[in-house]
Amino acid sequence: MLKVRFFSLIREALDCEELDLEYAPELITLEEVKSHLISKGGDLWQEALRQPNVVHALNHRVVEPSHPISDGDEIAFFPPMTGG
Amino acid sequence: MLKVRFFSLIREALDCEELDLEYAPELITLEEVKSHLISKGGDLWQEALRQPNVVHALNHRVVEPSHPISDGDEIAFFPPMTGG
Amino acid sequence: MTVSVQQQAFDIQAQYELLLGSRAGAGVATFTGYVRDLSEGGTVTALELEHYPGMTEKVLGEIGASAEQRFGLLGWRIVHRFGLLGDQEAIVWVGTVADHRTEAFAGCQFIMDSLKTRAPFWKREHLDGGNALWVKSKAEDLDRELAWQEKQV
Amino acid sequence: MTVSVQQQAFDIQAQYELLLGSRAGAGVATFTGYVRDLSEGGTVTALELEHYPGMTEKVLGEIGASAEQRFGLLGWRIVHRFGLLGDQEAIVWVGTVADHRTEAFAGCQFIMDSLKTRAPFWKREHLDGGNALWVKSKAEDLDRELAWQEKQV
Repeated sequence: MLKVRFFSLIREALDCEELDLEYAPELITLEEVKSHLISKGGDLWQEALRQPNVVHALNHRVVEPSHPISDGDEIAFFPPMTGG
Repeated sequence: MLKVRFFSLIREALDCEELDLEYAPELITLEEVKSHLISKGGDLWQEALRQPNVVHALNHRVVEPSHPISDGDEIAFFPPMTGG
Repeated sequence: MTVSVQQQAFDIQAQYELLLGSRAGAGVATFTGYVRDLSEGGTVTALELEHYPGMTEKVLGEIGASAEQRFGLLGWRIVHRFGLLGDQEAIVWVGTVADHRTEAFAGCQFIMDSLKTRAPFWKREHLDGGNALWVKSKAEDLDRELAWQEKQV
Repeated sequence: MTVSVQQQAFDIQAQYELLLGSRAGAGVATFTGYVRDLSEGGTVTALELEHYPGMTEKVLGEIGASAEQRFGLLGWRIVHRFGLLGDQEAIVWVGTVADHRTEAFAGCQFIMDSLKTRAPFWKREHLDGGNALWVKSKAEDLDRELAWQEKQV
């Protein structure tokens, strides 16, 4: 199982804070997870997750979309941070 | 009249905090004031005031030794500052 | 050497004392960031801070440890609020202790610059008309963060 | 926009409140310098600070005004002690308020770097053997002060 979390603008656009996704071996990297979510969610998800500045996090660490994933991972998508 | 003040190492070496000096037209710059004090004070004053890093102040402002002075001025000689 | 991510307001004096603890250093630098009504969208009635629990603490801890190593800090502390904040409330407080003032200053500034672009916080401005706008990230903040990666201090 | 040159110890929280007053700014940077037993001559039992009354206040005021103009500060405050200070007592406190953190930091650092070489204070370390040594000025402090004259921030 994968846990997928969304924050800020993306969470709002999707009206979704988090979801659980069945792990499958074809979900090799975060990129495939994103494509999978978009194929299931349609245009709204396409628009929110295909923005060029989406930040990808894996297990509480920012990574490239091409980073490989494993079963049990926590994945997150969010816009650039604006803290401080 | 000129007021002349000494601080820190120089004050200690001369055993003098301040003195009043009769103003005279030949005391054109701080350099002449220094030479005058040395000519009156001797070796001890020569050693203390001829150190290469002596700071010269005129009316609460650091100036070059060649800065002209006027009657009523306050002159000070001290080593480099070490505050903060 | 501590991070606090909290909803409640904090007292700056208490933070300063927690920073110092029993650690002595010749210099202590601090920075406090406040909510300011500087929005282009209208008058800001409140600022809302969303964050990513778990990741936030981890990233702030890594930033502090990295500053400690890079600048030889004797102590550091980062406090960051989330939730709803009113105008002029303090959002963030960073304090650093070092044997020399340049290291204390550089460490404090490094932590602030790094958390701006790396800590998972998102600001939303609530405006007096009832609208709420997500604050956009600033290119200059990213530039400052990148500059630290390039320079050796 | 105030300077205090004083013999008595100061409270950092009180200084912070005096700095803020009614002035609001997005960022506040502070620096506190402490007496530290780092002498090469032996164990320091106390630090003595001599100063030039009148000139000290004037120079510190000029440094603050110069920082205010150069970095667009909304507020600043400089507190510096003289007389006899024990180990770990605070010697100097500088606080700056600005609309952006980089200006608050730069202003605070500029004031500290400037007062090190320009404010007429002289430190003498009292050692446990009974000796007292005048602290020598540091070339690196002069370098930092000169660097501000060269760079435009």
